[in-house]
Amino acid sequence: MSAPAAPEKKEKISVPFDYNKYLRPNKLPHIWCPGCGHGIVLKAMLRAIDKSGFSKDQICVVSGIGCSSRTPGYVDFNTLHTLHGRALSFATGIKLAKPELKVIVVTGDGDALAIGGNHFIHTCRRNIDLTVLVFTNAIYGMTGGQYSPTTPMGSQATTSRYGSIEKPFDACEMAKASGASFVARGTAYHTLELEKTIHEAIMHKGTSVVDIIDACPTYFGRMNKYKSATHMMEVLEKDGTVSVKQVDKLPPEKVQGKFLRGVLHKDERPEYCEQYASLIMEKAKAK
Amino acid sequence: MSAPAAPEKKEKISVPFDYNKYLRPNKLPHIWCPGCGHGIVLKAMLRAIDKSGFSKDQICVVSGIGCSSRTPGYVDFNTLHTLHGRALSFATGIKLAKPELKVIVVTGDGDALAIGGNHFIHTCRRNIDLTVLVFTNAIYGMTGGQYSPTTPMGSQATTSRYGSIEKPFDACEMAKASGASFVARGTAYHTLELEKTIHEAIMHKGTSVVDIIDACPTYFGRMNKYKSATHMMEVLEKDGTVSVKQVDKLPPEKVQGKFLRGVLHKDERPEYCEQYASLIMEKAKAK
Amino acid sequence: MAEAAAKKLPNIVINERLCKGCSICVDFCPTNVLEIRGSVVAVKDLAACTRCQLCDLRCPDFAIQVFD
Amino acid sequence: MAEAAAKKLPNIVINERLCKGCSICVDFCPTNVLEIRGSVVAVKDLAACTRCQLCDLRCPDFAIQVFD
Amino acid sequence: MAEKKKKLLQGNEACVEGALYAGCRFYAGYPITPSTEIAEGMSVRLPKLGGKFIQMEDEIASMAAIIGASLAGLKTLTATSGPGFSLKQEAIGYACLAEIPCVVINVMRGGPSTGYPTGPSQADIMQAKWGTHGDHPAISVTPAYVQEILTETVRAFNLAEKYRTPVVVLYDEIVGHMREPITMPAPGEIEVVDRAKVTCKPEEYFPYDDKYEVAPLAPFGTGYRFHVTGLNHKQDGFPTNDPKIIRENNERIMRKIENHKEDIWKNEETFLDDAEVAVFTIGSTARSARYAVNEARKAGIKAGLLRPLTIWPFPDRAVAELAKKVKAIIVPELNLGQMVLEVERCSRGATKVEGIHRVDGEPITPAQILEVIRKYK
Amino acid sequence: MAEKKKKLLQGNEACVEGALYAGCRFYAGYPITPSTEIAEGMSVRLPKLGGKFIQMEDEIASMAAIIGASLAGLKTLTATSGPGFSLKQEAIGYACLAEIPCVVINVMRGGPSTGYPTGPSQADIMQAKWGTHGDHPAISVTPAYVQEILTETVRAFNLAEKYRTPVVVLYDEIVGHMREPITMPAPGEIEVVDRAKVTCKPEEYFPYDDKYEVAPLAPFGTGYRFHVTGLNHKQDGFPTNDPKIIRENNERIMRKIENHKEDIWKNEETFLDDAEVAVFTIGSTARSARYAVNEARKAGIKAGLLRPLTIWPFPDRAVAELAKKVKAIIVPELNLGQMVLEVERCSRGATKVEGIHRVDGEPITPAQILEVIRKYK
Amino acid sequence: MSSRYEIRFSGSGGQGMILAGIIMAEAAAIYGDKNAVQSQSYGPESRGGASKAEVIISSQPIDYPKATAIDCMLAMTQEACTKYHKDIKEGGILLVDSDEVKEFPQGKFRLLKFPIINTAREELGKTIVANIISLGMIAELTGVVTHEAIEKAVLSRVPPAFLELNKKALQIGFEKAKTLK
Amino acid sequence: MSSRYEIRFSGSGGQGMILAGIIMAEAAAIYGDKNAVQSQSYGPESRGGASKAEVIISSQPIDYPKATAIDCMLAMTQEACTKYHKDIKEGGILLVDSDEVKEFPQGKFRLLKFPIINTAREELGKTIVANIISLGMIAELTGVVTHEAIEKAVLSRVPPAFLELNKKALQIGFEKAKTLK
Ligand SMILES: Cc1ncc(C[n+]2csc(CCOP(=O)(O)OP(=O)(O)O)c2C)c(N)n1
Ligand SMILES: Cc1ncc(C[n+]2csc(CCOP(=O)(O)OP(=O)(O)O)c2C)c(N)n1
Ligand code: SF4
Ligand code: SF4
Ligand code: SF4
Ligand code: SF4
Repeated sequence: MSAPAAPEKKEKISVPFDYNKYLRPNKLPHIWCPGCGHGIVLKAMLRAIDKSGFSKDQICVVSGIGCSSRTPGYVDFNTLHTLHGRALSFATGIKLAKPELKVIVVTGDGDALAIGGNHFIHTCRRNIDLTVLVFTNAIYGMTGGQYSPTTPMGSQATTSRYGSIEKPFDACEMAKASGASFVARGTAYHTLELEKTIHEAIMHKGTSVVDIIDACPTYFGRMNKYKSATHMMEVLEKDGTVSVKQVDKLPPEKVQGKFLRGVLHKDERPEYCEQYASLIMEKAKAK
Repeated sequence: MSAPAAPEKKEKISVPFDYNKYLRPNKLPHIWCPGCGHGIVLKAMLRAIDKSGFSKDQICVVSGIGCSSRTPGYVDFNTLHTLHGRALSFATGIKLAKPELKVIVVTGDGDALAIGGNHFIHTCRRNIDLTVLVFTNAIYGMTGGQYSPTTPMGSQATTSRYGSIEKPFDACEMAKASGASFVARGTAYHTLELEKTIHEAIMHKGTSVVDIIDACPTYFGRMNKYKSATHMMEVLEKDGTVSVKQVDKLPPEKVQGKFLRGVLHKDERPEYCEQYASLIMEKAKAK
Repeated sequence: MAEAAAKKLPNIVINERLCKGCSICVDFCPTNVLEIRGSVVAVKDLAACTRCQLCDLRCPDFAIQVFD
Repeated sequence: MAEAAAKKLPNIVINERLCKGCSICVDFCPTNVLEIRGSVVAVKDLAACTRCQLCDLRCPDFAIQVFD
Repeated sequence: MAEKKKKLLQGNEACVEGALYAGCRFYAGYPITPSTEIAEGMSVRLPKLGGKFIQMEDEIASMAAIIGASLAGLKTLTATSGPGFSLKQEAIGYACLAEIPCVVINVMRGGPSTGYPTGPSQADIMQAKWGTHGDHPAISVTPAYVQEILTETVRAFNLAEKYRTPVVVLYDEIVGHMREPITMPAPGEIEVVDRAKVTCKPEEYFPYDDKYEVAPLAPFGTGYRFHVTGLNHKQDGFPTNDPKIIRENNERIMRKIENHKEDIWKNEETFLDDAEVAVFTIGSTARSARYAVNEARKAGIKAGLLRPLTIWPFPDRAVAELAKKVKAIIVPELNLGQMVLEVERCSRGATKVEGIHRVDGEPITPAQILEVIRKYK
Repeated sequence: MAEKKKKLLQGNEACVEGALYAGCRFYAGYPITPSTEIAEGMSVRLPKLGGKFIQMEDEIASMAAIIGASLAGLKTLTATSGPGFSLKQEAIGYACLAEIPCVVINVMRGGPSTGYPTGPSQADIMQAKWGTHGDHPAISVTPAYVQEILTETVRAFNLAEKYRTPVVVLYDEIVGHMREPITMPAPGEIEVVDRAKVTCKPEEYFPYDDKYEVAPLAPFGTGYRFHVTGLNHKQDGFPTNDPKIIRENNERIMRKIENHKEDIWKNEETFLDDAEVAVFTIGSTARSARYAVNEARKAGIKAGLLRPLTIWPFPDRAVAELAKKVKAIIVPELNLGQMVLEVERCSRGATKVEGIHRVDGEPITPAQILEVIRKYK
Repeated sequence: MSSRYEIRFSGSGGQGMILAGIIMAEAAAIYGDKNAVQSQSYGPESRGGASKAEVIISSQPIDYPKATAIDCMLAMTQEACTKYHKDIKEGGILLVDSDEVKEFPQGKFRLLKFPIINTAREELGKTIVANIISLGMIAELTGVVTHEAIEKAVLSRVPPAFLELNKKALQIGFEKAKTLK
Repeated sequence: MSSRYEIRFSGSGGQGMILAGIIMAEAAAIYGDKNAVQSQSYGPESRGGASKAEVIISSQPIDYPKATAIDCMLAMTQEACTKYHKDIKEGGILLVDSDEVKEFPQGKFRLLKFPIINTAREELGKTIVANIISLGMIAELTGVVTHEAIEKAVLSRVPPAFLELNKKALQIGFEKAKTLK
């Protein structure tokens, strides 16, 4: 019934880091394309988990369907690769059934925000203790490069050959409006900062969402004339974002059109499983 | 292809109003319970439509499933009663196929925000020209009183006998965060104001959302110890809301915990069907 | 003008087939014109009617209208 | 201390089985230590390595690590 | 107050009792007529027993949540009706392939589409077998009496746990909403099957260990870290493109049911020994049929009733045998012809098969059935 | 440049050509392997023709959008594969009951669940008939050649418009992804059916006018203001609880297909005249079968092939007749036994029915089929 | 079929017809030694408009749960009376509230008229217990359940504060029914 | 079966094997007078790793679209060669890139080795056209399509700016193949 005990905090230099501790043997190379950002994010996630001090048995990693959603197959936890868009619903079942598990959801922008958008907002609303890592590459990678709900307007994709006309979602805005109690953004480029942000998300009690900008060089990159994965990281992740810590110090023209990085929202409202235990189960038993 | 021509604006006193002009013959009495707010909202909608000057043939009213979603059956337009939660998707198909229709979606808080939540946010994101009227009675009326995503915390419903522990959505916040270009709130109690708000929503080009607080005396009322429909209207609609126009003049304690009424957000970003015509069809033909 | 209007009594049209007796019009009428009789609404004090139209506006059932 | 470190060269461990030759480490290495040879990464100038770890941190494929 | 042993319960209330008796401790659902009483009952009862109830945002999420909760070790339930059952299909397929036990109640109402929400129907029978894409195992049980809803719900959980597969309980609105006195079973009175315990060491654990026809399923968080996917997978749970393994696994999940039909089947046979005409049906229609068969016997007609309590896997053998013995098999059903197709198939032309179909929201009456029975006297 | 008459096209590309030829002017979809090329093709081609393409947030929304757009008067299409087909089921049922024409392509991949996304399969055949709850009409066409994907897609639109009902085009990944030279039909070369025009006055218009078996459907916004619902309804489109009307309407939507099976059926018969053993199959498997049957004939075996291009309504009469003539009907299919059940049913014990089943992501080879044919020579 | 006794309670939405049906079934099957099955009309009907509940009582197992030949029917409104009286069998009973039902259906059944609601109002000050009065009347008229059984069944279904009120209502029912016999 | 001619192009993800297959099929069926069917391996295979495309050419209608007995196979990598050579029929041709393939499979087929990629690099400065060189070689070696047909097919599939380059690549293929005959 009780939530995972807050593990002891150990400070250590995170690299070089022994990833093998958390990787399943003989599963690499992963299926991701050369230069795909998903691998960079995965590494930050593993370092953050290590820092959190949870044991491998305490952690459950759940995903939907997509390139990003292949993550659980590589990592040595309780892992579940579910259906496209439904990762959060499966995860909600696991968490509510066994609140002592630390459940981390790995999902793509398509998985979380297209087909899975409803589960995303309802998860945030309930504030159930799930850590949701959205790998936002602005495209459907797995199916070969169709536009996603985060594809910037005007961009090319296999289904927007004349340029996308749809305004992209801001996953952080959505998470906040729907009630998530921890909302942050990171990028694959800012990998140490990302590690810290994910760690903070894991340690938070309640729904924590981290929107992670990373690159799909194979589809988004090629179709939108980026020269390389590096080029994408520089343009979209380095130059396309600004840290919340710096935003006040910068002139407006340096901020305009950029995504904010860092912890964007945090409040301490009651977590769902705890509420269930204290408000529902207690009352029910009393009756 | 072109959007509905902005009809001539006629100013007139709205009551007594000849509802029969827009009601289908011999369909009344409607199925709603005594005191149900849905009928009050329907009347405001008809007056607003009348004011808009659109002809009955130009208007299409689409709904999902629920008590509120029975609205289309009573009104003499092109009307479509669809599936639970999917009204906006059907409406999107109609609108994009025939942009000259003025499409109004009538939906309940369950229909729009529970099962239909994803279509709700994606509709707003696209900013397609639909007017979305959400009849928010904080309960699933049609199925007999289960809690909905707008049920206030602590409230009773047939599936929250120990009090709801879920934070309710604010439909307006969700609409804004996801990109709707017109967001407003009204109540059945403030019926003339509501008529004006709906009228403004209809005249807006782009996705316009009006969250309308009304009362389900049969389920929400009975289970939460309201004495009557009138009592609910007074507590929830009159005392439970504050007009945006007054909010700045009121001391904080008079605003706290209350819903804002009136137009809460408006911007003039490009509408989806127009973008499709100008950016996609033009480009495609040129190629 | 007020006097002229006062002379001509308003015409409160009630559709008993549609009225569900919810009492909303009765409760919100500022001058206590209406009452529930049996299971439907009825006019109790026509002279008191100010033609404010609140009964019509808040009736959910298209059951009451006030004409000059 | 800088000198002492300079003496002992770092140990850049490359897993050629895992390297997909995306060139991210090459591009981000501030001191131009690495290069792509054939289809995988290789060390071009070990002495220039500052142990900044950027290659490891940004490599998506668990293919490169820098040890003292 | 002394505990009353007999209670007047609604079908849907009996379902709640059955689920709790079977040890169900997790319910996720989305309300829909005529199944809502199950959700309402579970929301009140579960927390008293330390269990969890959650109302999800839709039926898809509900189905996903009960699969997740089952992986966490609980016995799990969802209940719905036609439109919701259609929405759950994708995730039901997931539970089939990933072999996650869970129970789905479908209280059948008039379809197709929104149809006739408060009208009874038996028109989701074929869907219970074929509703999700791809080949998959299907078990469905079909109670007809309120008491039986309780016992069959228990049996559904038992089958789910034993065969690591979703089990569907199908009954129509009439049975779901009517009230009958039922006797509450004492603890231990009805068999309750729990899923097989894992005994091996974590290093040796395979979630789809091919040593077994049905491998034990370790709950998440108990030291057995493994992988579950809806992709075709190997015995260790990881995805594969190896044709041999794909075939073997796809065939095994069918075989684990096929090979144990004897255990899963349950037929009630009334007057079949010497029957010359037989009725084959389920649910409320079987109640009418039993009434009609009794009347027929009174009138000297050798009528009998084959009432399957397991409709999937289809009782092919029982029907084939019956077909050889009787002049006709009459198949009344609240649909336009579903079970009758299976009865035709299994009869292989050995007898006349005649359906009685009704889709107007009204029950098939004993008189309707009797009339057809008389044709074959 | 002179117009090339022959083009090498992928199956999915031919589907796009067929849809456009048939006059499809609206596509809504959600990408899924192995159907994505259809969406991609439509997104490029439609706007050039004044049509609309929209990528929706999921398959449910896509299905709903094409129904809406059809009501606005356009011919509409969506394309998907297994998991998406499962999700569309509820809305497909809506289109059946509300009688809204539209076409759904299902490029079948390995199931159940996520299964084997890039592997071919024919395991959604039964789902195409039984996937949604409630009794409902089903039409599915099953092309096997790239050229045929074009022509059958046109036929699917024709049937949809003629019978005011959703039509499913089912083909497997092999046919969807392979390339063959096809001849582009000239305008007018293939029949294109448009929905019946409404001729009466608006006051006299009933969207389900019982004067007709299939009433004309007026597009929204053309002066015929009417009501459409997924509830059981009267001829004027408004909901009803009247058992007589409910029954009549539910039966009519089945009857409008049942009574016109002759028009909807399409079978290709190869060497059936004197055949002693017959193969019954569809899609890529039918290609293997044709190859095998040719080989068998060369070897002096009297083999034949019955290849339905309409699998639903099931070609019951053709199978029943065939069963009386041959020693065996062999049913190869990329699944664990679906069409074979229908063939068994329709044969009524008159012949031996043997399935060949394969679910490993590989095609059934001519050699496999030939081997079984030889058993019956 | 003779061991089968069929009762139909009909009226409008809020009149407690379904509760009456449940109590009657419990009286027969829980507090009596019979079998009973209770069912009801759902649907838009249950929201305002005519509503009905049926109870089948038998000493045998009960298969078919719907009324086929009604032994006793209660009608609390005109609409319900008109809509539902058709299945009353020859020699059966139709008990109507005489203030509500003015058009009497024809048929070979015994028509009994009594101002049930008014009695509840006049004698107990609460129209809400009209359904309990009618239960008492039907128990008395038909004898299908004993007075003890129906009393136990009623009392087990009402909140403690209303025990006396309901007991009285039942008694009134017994008494008044005698006058109709 | 003799009227059936089966060709398999195999290599790794980015080497243009599928395009080669398409061009070969178009040469046969659009610019020649034969029938042709082209198919390919999808799936994770198509993302890196070995990839293949198959073309069946025949003067008859083609039913079975997959290779059963390969007349000619091209292998541009060792992995592809090892994985896919098994279906080559007796007397068939296996053409390998001699810089890439070092372990030669055994079988009753003609093994032809040529440094295709290197030729593309050395003679045209672009390894990207190695697939076009191989098309020229196969056309020349097998005679299953004419030089004109394969040239038309190639030119219809490449952007105008690269017409000359591809024409040259094809010529080189024709020439080099003659040396192997
Ligand atoms: C129900 C369903 N619809 C569609 C698909 C096809 N599909 C698989 S992954 C995917 C999108 C992946 O995009 P995203 O989640 O952004 O992840 P990425 O691959 O870009 O990492 C889609 C549409 C599916 N598997 N299931
Ligand atoms: C797929 C599906 N799930 C569930 C239902 C049952 N259902 C009908 S209406 C409704 C909720 C209605 O609530 P709301 O939209 O708030 O409207 P209200 O009745 O309160 O006006 C539900 C759950 C359904 N019809 N279809
Ligand atoms: S397709 Fe894109 S997202 Fe997927 S693995 Fe390749 S680069 Fe990454
Ligand atoms: S149940 Fe509630 S929402 Fe529905 S009609 Fe009655 S009062 Fe209105
Ligand atoms: S508000 Fe309308 S329905 Fe209610 S009592 Fe007044 S007239 Fe009747
Ligand atoms: S550690 Fe830094 S300096 Fe050294 S090789 Fe890596 S990136 Fe270059």
